[in-house]
Amino acid sequence: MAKHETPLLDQLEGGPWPSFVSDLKHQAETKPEVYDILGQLELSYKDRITHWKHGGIVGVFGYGGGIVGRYSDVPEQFPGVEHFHTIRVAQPASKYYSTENLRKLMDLWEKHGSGVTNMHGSTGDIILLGCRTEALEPFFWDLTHDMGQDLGGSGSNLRTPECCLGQSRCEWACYDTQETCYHLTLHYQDEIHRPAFPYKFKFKFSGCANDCVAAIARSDISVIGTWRDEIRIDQAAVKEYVAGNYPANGGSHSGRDWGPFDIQKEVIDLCPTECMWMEGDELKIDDKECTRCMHCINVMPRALRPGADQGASVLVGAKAPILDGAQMSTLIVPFMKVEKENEYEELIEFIETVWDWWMEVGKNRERVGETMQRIGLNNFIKIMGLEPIPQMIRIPRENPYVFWAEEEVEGGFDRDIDEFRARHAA
Amino acid sequence: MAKHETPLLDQLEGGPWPSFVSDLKHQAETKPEVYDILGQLELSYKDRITHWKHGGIVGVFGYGGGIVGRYSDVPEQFPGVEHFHTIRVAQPASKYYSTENLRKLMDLWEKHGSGVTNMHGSTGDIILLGCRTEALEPFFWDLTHDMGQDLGGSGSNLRTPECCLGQSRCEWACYDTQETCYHLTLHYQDEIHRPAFPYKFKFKFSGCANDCVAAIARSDISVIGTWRDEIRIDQAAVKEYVAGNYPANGGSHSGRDWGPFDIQKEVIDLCPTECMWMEGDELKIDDKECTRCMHCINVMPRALRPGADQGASVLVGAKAPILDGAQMSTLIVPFMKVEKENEYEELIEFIETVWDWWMEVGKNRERVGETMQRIGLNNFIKIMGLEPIPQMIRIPRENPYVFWAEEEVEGGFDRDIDEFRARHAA
Amino acid sequence: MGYNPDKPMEGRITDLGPPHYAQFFPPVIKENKGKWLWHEILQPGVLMHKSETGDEVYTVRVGTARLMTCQFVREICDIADAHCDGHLRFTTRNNIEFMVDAKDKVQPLLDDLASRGNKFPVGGTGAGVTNIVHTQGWIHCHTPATDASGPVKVVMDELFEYFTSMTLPAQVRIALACCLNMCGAVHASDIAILGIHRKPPMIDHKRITGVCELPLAIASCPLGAVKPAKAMVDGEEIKSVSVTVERCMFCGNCYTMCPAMPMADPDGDGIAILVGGKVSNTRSAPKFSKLVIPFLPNNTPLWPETVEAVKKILEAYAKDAKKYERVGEWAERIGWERFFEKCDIPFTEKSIDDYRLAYNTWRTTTQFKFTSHIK
Amino acid sequence: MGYNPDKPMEGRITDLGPPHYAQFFPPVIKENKGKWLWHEILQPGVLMHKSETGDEVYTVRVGTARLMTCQFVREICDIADAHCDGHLRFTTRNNIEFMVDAKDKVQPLLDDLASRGNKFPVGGTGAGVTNIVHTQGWIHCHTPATDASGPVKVVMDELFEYFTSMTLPAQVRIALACCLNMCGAVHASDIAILGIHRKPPMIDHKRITGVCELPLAIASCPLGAVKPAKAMVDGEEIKSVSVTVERCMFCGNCYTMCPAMPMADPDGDGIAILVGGKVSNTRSAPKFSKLVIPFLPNNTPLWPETVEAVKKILEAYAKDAKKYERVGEWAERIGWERFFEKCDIPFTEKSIDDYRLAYNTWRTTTQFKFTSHIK
Ligand code: SRM
Ligand code: SRM
Ligand code: SRM
Ligand code: SRM
Ligand code: SF4
Ligand code: SF4
Ligand code: SF4
Ligand code: SF4
Ligand code: SF4
Ligand code: SF4
Ligand code: SF4
Ligand code: SF4
Repeated sequence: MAKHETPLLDQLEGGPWPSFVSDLKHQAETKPEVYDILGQLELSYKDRITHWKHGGIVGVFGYGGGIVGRYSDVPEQFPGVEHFHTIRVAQPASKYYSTENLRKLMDLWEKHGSGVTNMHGSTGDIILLGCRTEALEPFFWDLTHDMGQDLGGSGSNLRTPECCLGQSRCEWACYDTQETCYHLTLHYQDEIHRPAFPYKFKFKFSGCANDCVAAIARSDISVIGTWRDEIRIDQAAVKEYVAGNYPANGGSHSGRDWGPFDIQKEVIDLCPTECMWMEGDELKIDDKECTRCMHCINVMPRALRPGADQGASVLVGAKAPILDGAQMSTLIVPFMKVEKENEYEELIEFIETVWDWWMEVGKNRERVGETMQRIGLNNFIKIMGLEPIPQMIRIPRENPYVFWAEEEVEGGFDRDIDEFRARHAA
Repeated sequence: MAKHETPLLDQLEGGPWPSFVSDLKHQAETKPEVYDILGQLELSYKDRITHWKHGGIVGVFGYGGGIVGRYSDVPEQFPGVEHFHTIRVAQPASKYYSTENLRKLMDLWEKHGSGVTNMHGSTGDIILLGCRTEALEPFFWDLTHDMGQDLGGSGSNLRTPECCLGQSRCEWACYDTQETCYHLTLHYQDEIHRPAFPYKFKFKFSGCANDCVAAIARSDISVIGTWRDEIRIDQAAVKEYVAGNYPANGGSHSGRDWGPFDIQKEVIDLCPTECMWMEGDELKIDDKECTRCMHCINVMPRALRPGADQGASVLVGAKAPILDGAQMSTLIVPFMKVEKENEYEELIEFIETVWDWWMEVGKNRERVGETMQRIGLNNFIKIMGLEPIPQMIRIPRENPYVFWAEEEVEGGFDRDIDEFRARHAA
Repeated sequence: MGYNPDKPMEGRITDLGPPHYAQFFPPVIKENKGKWLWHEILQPGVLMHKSETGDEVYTVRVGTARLMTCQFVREICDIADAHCDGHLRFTTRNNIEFMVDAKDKVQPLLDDLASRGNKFPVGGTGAGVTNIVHTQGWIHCHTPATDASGPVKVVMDELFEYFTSMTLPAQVRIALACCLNMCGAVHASDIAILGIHRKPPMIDHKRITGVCELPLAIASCPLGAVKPAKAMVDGEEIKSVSVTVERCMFCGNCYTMCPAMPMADPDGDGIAILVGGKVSNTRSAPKFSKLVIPFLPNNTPLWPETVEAVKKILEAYAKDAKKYERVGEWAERIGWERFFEKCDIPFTEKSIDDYRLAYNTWRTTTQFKFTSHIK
Repeated sequence: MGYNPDKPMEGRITDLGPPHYAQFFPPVIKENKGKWLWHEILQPGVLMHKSETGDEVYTVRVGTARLMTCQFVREICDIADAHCDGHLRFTTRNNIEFMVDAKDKVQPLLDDLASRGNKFPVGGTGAGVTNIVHTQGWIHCHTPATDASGPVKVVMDELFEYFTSMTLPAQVRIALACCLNMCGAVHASDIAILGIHRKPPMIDHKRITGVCELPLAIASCPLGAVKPAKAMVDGEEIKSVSVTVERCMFCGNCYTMCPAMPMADPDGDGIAILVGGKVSNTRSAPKFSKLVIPFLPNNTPLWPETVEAVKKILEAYAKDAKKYERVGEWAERIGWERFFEKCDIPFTEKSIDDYRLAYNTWRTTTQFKFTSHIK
């Protein structure tokens, strides 16, 4: 495979941001098929259109996911990308690596594939871009045997779970997002690799309401850390903030002169529940009104910490817009202990209750959020065996269209029209 | 007609609130058929159910509305209410009366009807409750000939318009609600009396955003006063408020000790746009950020007044929940001059554009708000011949599902699949 | 003279419209229209408006039952004649307003009103409870699920002190509608009392052919619960309809369209309580009322459960809300989970929306308060 | 050894899952997991976390193109080997994090990074712009309406100063998705760049029989625009589908389900800009992004219109918003009419929702601002 002229792509080599074009060119020097990647992409830039064919069903034996088939629609021009399947390799929780591991993986990928990756895919996998069909099994063999690693998900199955870095390097994580993510990923290997669902299903785990893995926006089950006791206050540190000795928001705003720190304006007035106030130079919080939004803690990390009785909220149903419009996850369990001690029993039970039902009633290509919408939140709550509580809703219903079951209504639904007419002439 | 025992209703004669039961009993002394009203109502209290039959088509010649037919389903027991039609008499704008007029109307009603009324119906009419079919025409004759008055609306037509008292006794009215209401009511007599619409249609006129006639919640076209220049401030009066010399909110809160008036807390902090502040003892308003919500003016009526360049916002589509759920009216024309000088030309043109379209495409029993929902706000705006402006929406669309017309897209929609395939192998 | 049934069209007058409002203005109103500068509520039920001409008008607001007889209206006229030069008005919430043009005319008017027993309560202004906007109920309508005048009377009896005082955080607008048609502004009230049915329609096969157009009856149901069906009447098969009861949400539209589908029932019918609506654009945008108590029985004649529920909500609000805060603004500030707790209302699934735009009501944030609902 | 195609099932290993994360932790992370007390951003791209053990970890965050080669990953490894004992991580937004356990190790690391040209920009922390979360585009996917890596490169080139500084009112999250499938969190981003199609699918009658299940293709359309139809192929009538183009909203789901319905087009495709979404529950609830610019052309290779639009919005926001206020919080505070004005974006009907829950987006209050939109 030879070099192609890439006058359009070449224009993406300047500028301060890292250039994928330069990187690809560099790789092409030792991996000439990458010239064809550049060539086909240049053609797309010229034609302003993709040059990949629709789909293509490929995979490795015994797996229903993990590989996304892809073929060029101009293979004669660019034989190096005729087959260009992606392989999704399950990433380690929160994406820490040893260079040893990474180098090995890269060696493997240069051997079997194009040498081009995404670190990482939007779901969190290591994405290896561009593999020929015949190289899939050999790659998989080496991946499992030589590295002890495995594919991630694709198709109508559980997708590779993802988490924020949590307790590993963040002071706010209210449960161990990594261990939870890892445990459930292993626990559900079968669900990840063998599609048995109506459509895709995603888990994401964030340690607190800042939600650094965007769980609430893009996972069918979103587990987000919170606490149920009081925010831990270090009043001495509060004073340091007030005195301007500690930078607000951990220094996040230090690039601009926003004036001296004003605890009233920057913390108390921005608390959404108005549950904070100063008493002299002490900061007071009416914790029972706090909704644990994290704002005050974010702004004064050295003075405030989440409470010590920690756990997570479990929300269900986020998804992108296809088809009925995007959804954020809905709060279903306000507080759940998420603990390795009992092997995440409560969470697992919750997940499986969702699945058992969704696998039965979910339509083809219907995300669980859409199924929830179709059957209604009330029915979903019943199916989950939960009590309806106001925490599940933002506001009570604004219409009067309540369904009543026959057994709730004195005397039931059956009435005799003749008896009625005897009392009410028509 | 004889007196009935009314042990249940009798219990509604005590208590400090005026008793309709006592009133009816009193009237019954001179109008014995009222005993049958009491009797049938007592039966309803016993049976816990209405004793009126469904509907009944009655009316006066040439009118398609103004009378609601009603028959008892227990006429043998209560012959006095066998026929019990209501007559809706159009009320004078904002319901001022001379006692002369009222006495005359009462005489007429005692003569032809039951002697029982609602002052007023929810739409605003004078409701005369309970008339026999054969008395309808004689009553109507006398109403028109002796009193020069007329029926209001019912059925699928324009309903009797209604307005707040506006300039007659309120300092905040931004246009003459009464004259507008009166003028349009006369202008549209035909539409009020002869149903030609898909369903009912209501106008209501409020002089300002306080909306004392609840126009935004219950009229298909809601005309609500506003201004486009600056709030008029009397700084001397501001000082009086701050000094506690004038009662806040016109004395509305004087029954409880809320502490001394705090302009910051009670006015500035409650301004939804945060566009007010104090400069020394002067109150400043950044009027271009003001959304004319009325709060500050309500709280300091002696210091603040609406601007002088006045007019109204026109909103469309409010309705009760049947069928698709309740709607509030939607802002369509943010600012319109509403003036007698040009005989409300602009407003009338607006109204008729709505009607022309709705009469054509509205389904049977579809309120205009529902038709708007069915065809979409964009189409409605086009039909109205208006430019889309952000004031019509609360937020821009959250989904990506935009319709594009063929002529908007370079090259149109027609494409040749074979040409496409020549460039993109399948 | 008068109507001649033999010549109904002779001498007929139509389309006169309402009388011109200005002829009924008290002189002080006529002269000062458009010139008012400011107002003050001097005491509950008594307003003073000041004109730029220096004139003042004193308004005394009086509650009524709305359902009133000719005799009663004449008594009102007597009062207006005695004190107000024969003028008066009604408000948009069915109160009467007596206006006088000088302060010293106020007390005699108040004294006169007070002398007439419970007929003419003065109040309904400012941060209090004004008259309950309501509908027909069993006094006139064919679709009610409760009475109107009766529940209004018992609720106002109980809340009377709030009508005659101004001690609440803000105005509280209560409305009642006797069925889901919601004649009034129940859907946008601080506290709404709503008559609801809970039994699906019966079908009067004997009469349906004569009184209904079947396609209209079928089309009337927003949930498609009304289906074409055959029925036997007097041994003959006729075309009729059936109702899939599990799909029925008791809206009553089928009965509106078809008299052969009655719904009302002594046990099925009752009252739901909705709260937190508002109409004004003041501070916050208008809001719909929200359903918080799905059902209370029609315990005639005193509806004790309804009275208690309304009072409980009102008093929880009175105790907790900030000055100027309407019921809905308060509930939003404290959060609805806290609202249920503070008002001591059990939360039920019935408050969870499952209609058309339901997704918008789900809680799609981790922000919530720990209330007693979380076990 | 290695895979033996003749005995594919022999020695097969499956369901290993990912490696355990802890084996990859740098020692300071391993020892202090769960013990962190607080953090501080020392300079753009450099974080310090303090543990209750007294330990500190210094993190240097580096932007990447995400699309990266094996060679590039090896270069990253070289850096990690030189400075970080062979450890590193990637963030949830495709940045690299190099961690060291002492302050004096930071500067050598920064110097090394700086020495490598534009490959390793340090930044992406605090109140700035971090990496753009994005998708495949023309590099790999079959449904894109624009490229991903190219637009991201040109936008980040232009916004580079905001990546390397912390001068904004709050963090600004930009995302790009190349089609309506929105792989990523475009629907909840401060600024979203979204590839959109604007031409209805073509129908490849010649191939449809072989590659599509017609009922699935028909069912795929949320608006029922795909209908069964007959077509002539080589003189023979076959079963196929047709598309009612006026009903098509270009969602692309039919193409996803049926390869014989391609949509992409050089002129039809382009970019829409959405703004004001957020994910965090901080202060306000998560918000969806809102469509404010319906279409910008795919002017390769530099997408100047897109770059300009994003920059204009960002700078209007930077100038006007309050400290801590996210883009969406700012727009809501000033009002969307003012947003369009301040960002100098022409308002079009395309920003007016007409999908399923559209009524919730209408303005049902009299509260509005007078902007230039009102003539
Ligand atoms: C008399 C009155 C109630 C009252 O006690 O004051 C009333 C009474 C009836 N209304 Fe109403 N409506 C009355 C004001 C309203 C209002 C309030 C308003 O106009 O401001 C509304 C809510 C606003 C609105 O229009 O949406 C209202 C919304 C309805 C509806 C639901 C309409 C909807 O689109 O959701 C119906 C159902 C119907 O039309 O089939 C309805 C139907 C009815 C019917 C005709 C019953 C029916 O199903 O056919 C009632 C006749 C009662 C009777 O026996 O006299 N009535 N109705 C009000 C008219 C008096 C007057 O002219 O002044
Ligand atoms: C007389 C009446 C108009 C009429 O044409 O009849 C009227 C008259 C006044 N209203 Fe009203 N409002 C009247 C119904 C309404 C309604 C409609 C309704 O309740 O159905 C509303 C909307 C209610 C809602 O939002 O749900 C209404 C919302 C207001 C507000 C907004 C208050 C708020 O903070 O939301 C004000 C301003 C205020 O009170 O500070 C207001 C203020 C006023 C003022 C002060 C206006 C003025 O300067 O004269 C009048 C005396 C207020 C008082 O009584 O405390 N008026 N006012 C109505 C009296 C009804 C009654 O008998 O009680
Ligand atoms: C490293 C990373 C987690 C990971 O597992 O990889 C992370 C790390 C931190 N986040 Fe985050 N966040 C990370 C993605 C996110 C995301 C997800 C996203 O952007 O897709 C969000 C939600 C974004 C949104 O709301 O749209 C997110 C919303 C926050 C917030 C909430 C800010 C707000 O006011 O809305 C905070 C609190 C703060 O910054 O004050 C926060 C705070 C933090 C802190 C300060 C936590 C800590 O104590 O260490 C970390 C450093 C912040 C910084 O860089 O300024 N992090 N953070 C992610 C870095 C992404 C990157 O490379 O730029
Ligand atoms: C590779 C990746 C984009 C990337 O560049 O990172 C991707 C690529 C594709 N996504 Fe995705 N999605 C990817 C993460 C996402 C995410 C983000 C996430 O998981 O957090 C979403 C939004 C969240 C969600 O699931 O709702 C997402 C929402 C979609 C959708 C719309 C789903 C919906 O319910 O609305 C589709 C359409 C479909 O499934 O037919 C889709 C479909 C696709 C397909 C399979 C195209 C198709 O129509 O069949 C793409 C294959 C591209 C290719 O050639 O490799 N992808 N997709 C991401 C997976 C990498 C990984 O495993 O780490
Ligand atoms: S979500 Fe919370 S716990 Fe997780 S990294 Fe972000 S701030 Fe830390
Ligand atoms: S976490 Fe949020 S709600 Fe709780 S006190 Fe802090 S700012 Fe207020
Ligand atoms: S709506 Fe405004 S103008 Fe009309 S009475 Fe009420 S406060 Fe006065
Ligand atoms: S009218 Fe409302 S928005 Fe305008 S300044 Fe007064 S309080 Fe603020
Ligand atoms: S609310 Fe219902 S029952 Fe009551 S008057 Fe209106 S239509 Fe009749
Ligand atoms: S009451 Fe309403 S939902 Fe029930 S059958 Fe009748 S129309 Fe349908
Ligand atoms: S957003 Fe669309 S085009 Fe881009 S990778 Fe995802 S599915 Fe493919
Ligand atoms: S693109 Fe979407 S709306 Fe258009 S025909 Fe295909 S499925 Fe239907």
